[in-house]
This record gives sequence, structure tokens and C-alpha cells, in this order.
Amino acid sequence: MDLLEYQAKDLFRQMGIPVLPSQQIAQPRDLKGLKIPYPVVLKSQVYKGGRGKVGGIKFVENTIDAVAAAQAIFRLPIMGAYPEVLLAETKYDADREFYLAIVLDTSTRRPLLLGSQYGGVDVEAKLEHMQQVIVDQEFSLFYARRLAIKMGLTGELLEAVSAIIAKMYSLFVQQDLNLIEINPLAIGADGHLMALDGKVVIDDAALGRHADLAALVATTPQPVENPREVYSEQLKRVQLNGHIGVLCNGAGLTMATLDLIQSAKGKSACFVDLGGEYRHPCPPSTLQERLEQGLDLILQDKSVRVILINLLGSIISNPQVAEVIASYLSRRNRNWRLPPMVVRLVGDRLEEASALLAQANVPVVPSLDDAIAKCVILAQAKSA
Amino acid sequence: MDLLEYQAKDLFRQMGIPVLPSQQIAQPRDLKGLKIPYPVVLKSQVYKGGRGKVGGIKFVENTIDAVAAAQAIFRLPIMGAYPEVLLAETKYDADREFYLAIVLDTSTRRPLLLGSQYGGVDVEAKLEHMQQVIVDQEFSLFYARRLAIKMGLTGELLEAVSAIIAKMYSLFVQQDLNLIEINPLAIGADGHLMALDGKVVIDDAALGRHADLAALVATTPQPVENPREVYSEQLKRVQLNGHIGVLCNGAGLTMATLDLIQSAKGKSACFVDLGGEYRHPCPPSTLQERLEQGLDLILQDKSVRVILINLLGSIISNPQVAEVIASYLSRRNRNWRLPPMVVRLVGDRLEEASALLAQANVPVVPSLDDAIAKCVILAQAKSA
Amino acid sequence: MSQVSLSPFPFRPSPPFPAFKDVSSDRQGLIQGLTEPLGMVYAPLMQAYGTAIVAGVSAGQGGKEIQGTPVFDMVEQAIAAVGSIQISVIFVPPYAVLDAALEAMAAGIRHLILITEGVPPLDMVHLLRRSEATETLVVGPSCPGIIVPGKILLGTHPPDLYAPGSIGLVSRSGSLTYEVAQELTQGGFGQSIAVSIGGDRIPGSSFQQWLQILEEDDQTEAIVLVGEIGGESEEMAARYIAEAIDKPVVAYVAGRTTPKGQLIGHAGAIISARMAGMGADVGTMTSKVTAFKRAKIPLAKSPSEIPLLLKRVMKA
Amino acid sequence: MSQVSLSPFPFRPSPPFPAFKDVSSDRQGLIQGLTEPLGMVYAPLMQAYGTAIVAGVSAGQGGKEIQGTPVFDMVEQAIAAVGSIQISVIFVPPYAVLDAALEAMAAGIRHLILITEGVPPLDMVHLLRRSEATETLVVGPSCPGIIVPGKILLGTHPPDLYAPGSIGLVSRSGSLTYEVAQELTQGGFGQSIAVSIGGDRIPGSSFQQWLQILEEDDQTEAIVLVGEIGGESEEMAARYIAEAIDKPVVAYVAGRTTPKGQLIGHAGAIISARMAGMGADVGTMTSKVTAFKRAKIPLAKSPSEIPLLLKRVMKA
Repeated sequence: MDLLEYQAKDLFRQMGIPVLPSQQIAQPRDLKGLKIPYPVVLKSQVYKGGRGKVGGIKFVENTIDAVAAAQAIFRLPIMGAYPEVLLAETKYDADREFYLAIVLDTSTRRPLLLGSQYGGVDVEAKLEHMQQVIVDQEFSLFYARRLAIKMGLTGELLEAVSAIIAKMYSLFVQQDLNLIEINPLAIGADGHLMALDGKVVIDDAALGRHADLAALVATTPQPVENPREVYSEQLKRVQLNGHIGVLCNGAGLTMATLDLIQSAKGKSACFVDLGGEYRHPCPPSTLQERLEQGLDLILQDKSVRVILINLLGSIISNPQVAEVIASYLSRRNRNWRLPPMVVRLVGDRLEEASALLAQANVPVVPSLDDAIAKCVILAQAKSA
Repeated sequence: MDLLEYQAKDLFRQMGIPVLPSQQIAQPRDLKGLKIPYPVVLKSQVYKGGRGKVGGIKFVENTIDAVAAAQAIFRLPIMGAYPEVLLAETKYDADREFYLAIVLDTSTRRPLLLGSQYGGVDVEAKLEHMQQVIVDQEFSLFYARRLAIKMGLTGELLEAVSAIIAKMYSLFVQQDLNLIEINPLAIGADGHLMALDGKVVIDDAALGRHADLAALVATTPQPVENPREVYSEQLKRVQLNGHIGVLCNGAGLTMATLDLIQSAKGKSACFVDLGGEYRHPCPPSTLQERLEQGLDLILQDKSVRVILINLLGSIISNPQVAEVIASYLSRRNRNWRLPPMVVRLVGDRLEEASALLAQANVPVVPSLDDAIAKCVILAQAKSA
Repeated sequence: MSQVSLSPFPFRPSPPFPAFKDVSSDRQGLIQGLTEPLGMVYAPLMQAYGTAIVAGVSAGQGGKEIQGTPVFDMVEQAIAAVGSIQISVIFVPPYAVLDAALEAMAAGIRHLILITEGVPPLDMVHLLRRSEATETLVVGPSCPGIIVPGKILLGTHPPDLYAPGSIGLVSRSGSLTYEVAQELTQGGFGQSIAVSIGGDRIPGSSFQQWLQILEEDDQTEAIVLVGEIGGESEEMAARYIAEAIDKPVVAYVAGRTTPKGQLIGHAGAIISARMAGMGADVGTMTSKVTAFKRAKIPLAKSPSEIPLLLKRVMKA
Repeated sequence: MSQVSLSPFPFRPSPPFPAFKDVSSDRQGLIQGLTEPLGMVYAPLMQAYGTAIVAGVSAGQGGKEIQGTPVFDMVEQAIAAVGSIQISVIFVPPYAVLDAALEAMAAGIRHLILITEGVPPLDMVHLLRRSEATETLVVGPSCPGIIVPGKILLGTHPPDLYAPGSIGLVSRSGSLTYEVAQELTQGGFGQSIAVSIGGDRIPGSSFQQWLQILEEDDQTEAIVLVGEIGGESEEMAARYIAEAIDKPVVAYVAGRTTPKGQLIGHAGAIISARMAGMGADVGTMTSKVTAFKRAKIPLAKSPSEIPLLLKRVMKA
């Protein structure tokens, strides 16, 4: 879960990472009560990057210019997103701009320190200068020094940058972050350091043990990664542009099923992933409820002409799965006509399951390829 | 450095260890503004133990009784110490009383968890029930469970006590403690836990990195371990009851010197330990300053008839030591007559040092036994 | 940037794997979190399959019995009561997994299967520092564990889709692993071992580690690797196979048609991947297909194509 | 309470000690904190004694030279420049000692001498978890280090008070060690090795560890142990000598006349000591004298008596 710049800087401030005096601006007229002196930088607070290049950051010298600039920024979408708030910040003259970040490195399975003397907007262009240090044992300051030295720093700057990295690491671990990035870290003419922009990504899995962060993110609108997602409880429907509605358990199986539908010249309308079985707590009853919720979600999509249910190795038996589907259908079919459905099940007690669903006119197909072929034909038949 | 009970409980409260509502009472009339309901317990806030047995804890039912009890407690010395403040606390009915503590175990060189189902005032009498667990790797909750299980706990109490131990451990590590003790940990009839009394000892060496704790202890009068100690800068003079003033470097050498004086039928008046050489930062100039301060401290003691200086392997050379002493003496001897002095030095350039001190009539004696024998004779001669 | 510092962190050698397969010996297993919902469902299934699950651990529940299996408050109490335990399958809630694993390692257990989903990644980092120091094999989290068909089940694989044989199956999915297993079984290819390392960003063991185990396993004649888009595991595995695996390998990767919005990459992570020499598109299907092609590993278009490719590579 | 859980924590075997004495080989030493006041004073003294101090490390001071010795920002840079380093003598400020030691261990150095006074005890706990995992020998903190008279000086011992010979001297004091050394030298007993483990509550190595090293050292014919009141080190050492040391040992303990107020004991610490079977008076002179008597170790009344007792026990 991403934090906005001003939220990231609040964390920086608490940890003693130097940031500039700043103020949140919820509407242009807030600038009349500005407590920091001009010149000031106004920055669009959005989750997307690249705001500087499209006009989301403006320098202003007085209130009149500031209000006008704020109005413009509030109306400016950054990669489709409008800011809810701006950050007004003291202007800072950087002598040089560094890049610092900490991420979780999946190949070494350890935190990775990243740093470059060439930060700012050009960081990706000067990737050859990026240095990295793996934190293989418990963190100690020498890991930070190792990065600073690889970055080519010496003397007081070596020590000052190491101290900032150590503070970033403390935040990273204390708050269970996936990413903490300072870009740019400005070096003033006097040698002082200042975090001019910051990015913090919280790990969703750990949010439950950070009440303060959970409260923080609850107060701000979260970015919708894909605007065409619809949620019900914890389940979500992802919208595509065909006619086969797919209900699966597990991300891998869902992806494989979508791939196979395309291979068979079919088009998926949407999918719902009921999830793996390892979520905690997950008694068998929950899966039955999720199955019904998933069907609800798919039936809400009016472009669905055929439903494919593909459940493999779920915690409940095949006849139990069949029973949930059959009873769901009998309840819903009373009111209106549902699209045809193909149920793919394999394993024990398949005959029982087939018999239960046969009464509802729903075929149980053990082969995934066959089940998909059947769906594709049904979808085409309906469109014809 | 010890904390008073109410300070320890402030730390407990911050960490989520359950403590009762309470209020500090600086003078008896503060009880008229008491915000917690009666019945209330009034407790003398002193660093010494055993206050309960001598009347330092009183239960009161109303304001009139409370004021009278407070007056009595303020006037009651606990092992010689008077309280500066009392703690008024809600009365709590304990069903059972446990003991929990964490100390640093010097033989395993690890933190040690201690616990007993038989806490309260009788803990030392029931030592056979005391259980211990060494935290050999980084702490995890299972170490706390291991102690709780050894204590004989099961079910919900096992989990609740483990959780308290884990919180105590967090405090222990976060605040660099030498000891954290909850005695008694009361188990209410409803199974709830409550820390009725707490003891916290902060490690002096680590105090420099805990600004909050340093501020806390600065506000309260510290116990003087030995009332006959006099400090100058970081040096202290410890008062004894003879006539030989001893100036040494290093605790071990100082102790050995005092032992040898007694063996030689001498009596030490006082001693000043200039300390080892490993204090940081310790440039050579500092030792010369400390040597002069040490001489000042010893000369302030009017019972001193002879001064023994015993410096071994100090950071400055023997001639340098001799020079500092000689110049000190020439400055001080101008004004008044100083007691005779014996300087014990060994090692390189002893002749040079001897020559320097011979001018001041101070003998340099390489053998410690001989130096002490000389001091004993001089002290006796002066008393005769 | 020297190439040395970019090479994968050297994994400690894992304990000899055949221990899992030698079910006739005195290997005993434990369930941590036996009284949790999933623990209660799967423990009897594992036992029914012949796995020697001899005890359960759930703090505060010691003294109970769950369907005949005794429950203890701590692992060391279980060991004191039932004798040496070699394997623990962990079903405790996500934030308790680290402590449970540390407890098991402190009690000398050197094979851990973490089933629970939602373990914070930094807990895994902490766990892995300890598991590397103690040379403990960690599978998961968020995975169905291990099955040696016909012999032992350590996790939640549906056994009826598996059959004994000579194909080693390694995956990071759950139900997609079952899908591939049943295609193999249908196609006449029984399995020597099937393992899912879990789909989390910080898994306890890697594809490489399991490829090495399967390479050394006498029962395994060929290997099927099942991947997904996202992350860099498949790219790393492809490189490793080209360098270190002599047995025939067939791969399958799901997610060709997955909408792009599903793939999340952060500046830092992308930079990190790009610096590791894997290109900016690491995690995409293109990147993974390229990696397998470069390593000359046949890539199945569908689970049902895997047996056909296996026939071809095993003849060669 | 079972006796097992009370036994001293087993120390990992220390690296073979003779490495220090083999000054003719390519053993090289480093000073961490060379630019600190004490580092600048003692580094030239060590070098003058013949110790191969080849580099210094002080963060932010890299590139300097201190009296001909090059200074680096990190240990690994020093090693890259001067070649393999086996020993580090650490003079950095107290709160930087843990990091310096971890850095040295990460760079592969397995002998650490911590001179600095005032290292927080929990930093030492952290340091020792790592030193045990890496089998690193740690001496100190708050100590003058090690001297092998006539060969090598790793610390702040005044070399002019020492002479080569066959007495192993182990102590937890500073200047009292020098006092005993000069009595030994005066009495005709040169020293094979002299070490002070430091007087802190959590020392990097124990009396037992050094007694074992001296027992195994070919140059050492007899051992002198110098203790102080307070703590339980002498009691533990006496027990250990009775059980495991065959060479003759003479002990001396200072503090017989030290005022009682100087000894501080906390409820928890006293309980812990009492439970370890050492009696409530652990740390007092009575307790220590009793322990040495029980172990049949002659106890000198003064430093000057040590050579006399040595003559007696070495004849026997």
C-alpha cells in the first residue's frame, strides 16, 4: 500500500530524517493561511510518478501566483489521477541530488540498500551509477557505510549519508515496508542533507500489526490499480472484455484458465479468484460462502454469457461443491434465467457431484481443455 | 541506576503492561485532590526494599485517614532513606501473586528470564519454585512460553503471562536495562493480571543513548550508595577511617593496594581511583588533569597524614608523572605544608622520574610492598 | 558494479532430502497450530495418507486431544512426550509463524512446511537468517507443501490427483500444481515428489534449491517446473537449469493473458531487477519465455501439453 | 530445577590460540578507531613492540595516514589494500564498538580485542551471539588486551614490565595485571601469554575459555589467575580448574578490605546467583576464597607472594 509524499515525510520527520517545513493544502484558498515563507513549491499529491514532467510541481513567489498554480494543479490529472491535496513546501536549492532506497530483494531474500550519486529525475537514465548492498545479517551501521562508500562518498558526507540510510532502515523494519525511497536526497551548498521527495510502500500483509499506519491509510483515498475491479467482501471481480465468466480458486489456476480460454479462441468476460486455502482463519464454511459470493459477483456482470467454474483441490469435497452450486442455482433460477454454466471438477466422488448438478442441467467436465471448449462453443452459440 | 516504583510503572504503562490507576503525592495535602476512588494504597517511594515490613505501605479508606497515613510515611525512614514522594494507588485484591524478572546473566552472558508462582514478599523464602530460561538467541515469544510452562502455567494464564514477559523483554532491550522485575504480578479472581509493584534498573553505560531516561532520572534525587563519597568532575574520593591517602589508577590495583596497607598494619584514610585507560575519549592531557584533581581530593581530607601514589602502566611516561606531581607540589607548597608523600612507579626511565621528585623531597619506590611499609611508618611517626 | 555482488545469494546446502521419502524409518511429524481450522482439517488427511503426524502444538491448548492426536503447549514438550521429531507443518496465524518456526528450530527440527498465507516478508527475512544458520529446509509460506505420492503428505495437496512415479514437480502455485499433477497422472507420468514453494515474495526455499534436490534424487527422472508471471523466480530458475541441471526439464508458465494492471512494480524493485541484469521487463511473460528459450527448456502452452513434451525430452 | 539448565552456557571452541604467538607467519593486525586518542597513542607502541599493525579504520577518515599507518573508511577496504587481516584491536567510542565488531566479523576477522570502556551490556550480548556463530575470539571490552612477551602486543599492556617465559597470566583487571606481571618478572618468572578479559559484567571471553587455551598452550607451564571481588567469575573459574586444568595454578584476589557499599547486588541478580548454587554471598571475598580452597588452588595474600607460591606448585 503506497503512502502519499506528505505521509511519507511525516514518517521521515518522526525518524529524524531531515525534511523541509511544509503544509498540506486541501483547496487553493488554504494558501492564504500559509505559514511557511515564500518562495514555495506546490506539489500534486498523487500515487503516480512523473508529476514533475507534466506540470504537477510549481514554484511560486507570492500568494496570488500560489493560488493560481494550486488551481491548475488540482485540475491536472497525473496519469489519470487527480490530487485530493497539495503539499506546499519551502523551496530548497540543491547543490547535488542523490538517490537512496531500500527494497526487499526477492532473489537474495534479504533487504537491499540502493544508492546513487546521480538522483533526481534522471536516476533511471544513469542506472550504471546505482550501487547496491545486501543486508544479509541483522542490520548494523557498517552496511550503510558500505553503500555510501560504493556510491563514492568520503569524509563527512560518507558519515552523514550512512546515518540517513540507517534511519531509513529503522523505518523499513519498524513499519514493515516493502519500499522506502528518497529521491532526490539534496546536498546543500553547506553540505547539509535534505529529503526533497519520498516514497513509502507499506506491506499489506503486515498492516494488521501497525495500527498507526492502518489509521493513516484509512484517511486517504487509495489508488484503484485497475478501475474495472468490483469488490464484494474480500473477493473482487476483475473485468475483461469477452463473454465467459470465470470462477477459480487460486491465482495460478485462474491465470492458466484465462490463458487456455484465449488459446481456444474464447474471450473471458471477467474472473473471480476465490483464493488459495491458506488464508487464516479459513474453516470449510467460509469457502462455501465465498463460492456463493463469487457467483453473485459474476452474475452482476451482464456481459457474461457462460460461466466456467474451475475448482481444484479445495478444502470441501466435490459433492459439497456441487451441492453449494446446485442450491445456489435453484434459489436464483426461481427469479430469472441464469446463463449456462460448466463446472470443472476432478478427483474423488465425481459421480456424486455430477449427479447432483445434472438435476440443475449443469455438466461436470473433468478435463479442463474440454470444459473450456464447451464454454467457448456455448458463448459463440449465445452470440450467434 | 534505579528507578522509583512510579517511574517504573510509567514505563510499564507505555509498554502495555497492566498497572493500576495511581497518582503521585508530593505532600500530604495533595491527597485532598485525589482523583482515584477509595480504598487506596499509599506507598513510600524509596530505592530500598522491605518498606512493607516497616510501615512504608498503608491502606486507607478516606481522606482523613489518608492524610494522617501520608504524614507518617513521609516521616518514616526506610533503611535510612526518606521518601520525596508517595504513590497513591487503587487497592487491588489479588487472588495469587507471581514473580517475574529479567536480568543479565553474567555466566551465560545472556538475558535470563526468571519466574515463580510464589511471588510477593515471600519470594526469597520459596526460591525452590523459581524457574529460569536463558534467552540464547534473539528473543521470540516462545522463550516467554518456556518460562510460563516451567512455572507450571497452562491455558489462558500461560498465554497471558507469556505476553507480559514479552513486553518486559521489549522494555529490557529497548531501554538497555540491567533488571526489570514485577513482584508481585497479581492474578485477580477474574484471571486478569496486574503489576502491583515494579523495579527497573537502567544500565549506566547505556544512559547516554536514552535521552528520555536520562531526563527522567535527572528529575529525581539519586540514592547515594555510600554517603561518605566526595566527587570532583568524574573522580570520587571514598572515605575510610585511617591516615594514609591512596591515589591509584584502576579498580583492581586500588583494591590490592588497600588490602596490602591493611596487611602491613596500616590504615587507609581514603582513596581515589584515577580509572583505567580505556575511557573514551582519553587523551594523555586528561590523565595529567585527573592526577591533579585526585591530589586535590585527597588533600581536602584532613585526616590524611601520608599520601601514597601508586600508578602503573599509565598512558604517560614515568618522568611525565613525576613532573606533574613535582609541579603540583611546588605550586601547593608555597601556601601551606603538605603531608609527606610516597610515589610508587615502575618501568622505564625511573631514574629520571626519581631525580625530578627528589627535588621535592618525594621518594620514588619501585616495590609496592616497600612503598606501603614506608607509608605505614610515616603515618605512625606523625601520630606519635 | 561487479558481477560478483549481483550473483544470487548462496543458499546453504539443504539437509539431504531423501529423509522425507524414507517413510519406513522413524521420521516423525508435528503440526504447529493443530487446533487452528486448517490444522484440524488437514492433520487427519495427512495421517490417513500414512504420514506419521504424532503430535500437535497449540499454545494454551496443551493436554487436549484432536482426533486422537495429543496437543502440547510447546514443541519441546511434544518431543519429550513422543520422541524425536524431524518435520513440522505450520498452520498458525500469519503473525505467529515466525515465532512457531523459531521455536521448532530451537527444538532441533530441521524441516519446516509453512502453510499459512499472509506472513509479513520481513518476518520471513528474520526466519531465513535463522534457518540458514541452522541449516533448516523451509517450504512456503502460503503453499500446499510437499507430497511424495503413495508415501507421505506434508501439507494440503489433494492426494487423489497424484500417483507414484518418476517426475519431480516444482511449482509456486497451489491449485495450479494440482492441475499439472492430475495432467501428469492422466498422461501416465507418476510423480516422485511434488512441492510448491509458495507464491510469496520471500519464499523459504527457491526453485533453484528444489531443482538441486530433484537433480540429486534417485527416484526423479525428469522435472516439471510450473511458474507464473510476476517476480523473477522463473528467470533465475531458467539460468540455474542451464548451468546445473542435467535431467530433462519441461516448464509451464501461467499468466500470458493476465491484464497488465495486475503486475505491480515499484521504482526501487524495478531498478533492482534491472541491475541484476534481467532487463526492465523482468516478471513479464516475454521475459520468462525468453529466459526458458535461452536455457533451451521446452515450454508447454497448456498443462495438458506437459505430458507430450515430457515424452519428447525423456526419449532424447 | 534441574541441574542441567544451571550449568554454564557452553562456550564455542575458540579458534586455535597459537596463531597469536606465531609472529613469524603472515598474521596481520588492524586498529579500528586508529584516529581516536587512545588508538593514536597505542598503535605506535604495538608496532614498536613488533606487532604487524598494518592498517587503521576510522569511518570518514579514509585516505589519511597516522604515523605511517594507512587509514581506511571500512575494514573491507583495508583488507583489499593490505591483504588478509586476522586480528583487530578496537578503540572506537563505546556505542560504536558493536558495529565495529560486527563489521570486522563480516570481513572475516576472527580475533577481536575490545579496549574501549563503557560498552552497554546488551550490545555485548548482541556481539557475542554473532561471535559464537562465527567462532570469533573476543577479548574485552574495557581491558588492556593480550601480550605475548617478546613477541606481540595487542592492546595497552606496558611491555617493559613483562618478560618472555612460561607463566600464563589471566586477569580481569588492568593495572593490577601489570602489578602481578612485574612481580613475576622480578621473581624470575617470565610470561608465555598475559591476557586481561576485562572487568565488565558481560565480557567477550571468560576465565574458563582462557584457562583452556593456557592448558593447551605448549609454552605455558603454570597459570596465574588474578581476580577481584564482585561477580561470580572467580567462583566459576575455581570450579573449572578443579574439573579441567592439570597445569599448576596460583590465584590472587584483590578486594579483601574493600568497603561493603562498593558491592552492588539486585534482587534478580542475587536470586539468579543463588539459584546457580553459588550461595547468597557470591561475589564476596569469603565466597571466592572458599571456592579456591575447595578447588585446592593456592591463594596468594599479595602480588609479591605469587612467585613464592609458583615455586612451590611448580616443584610439586
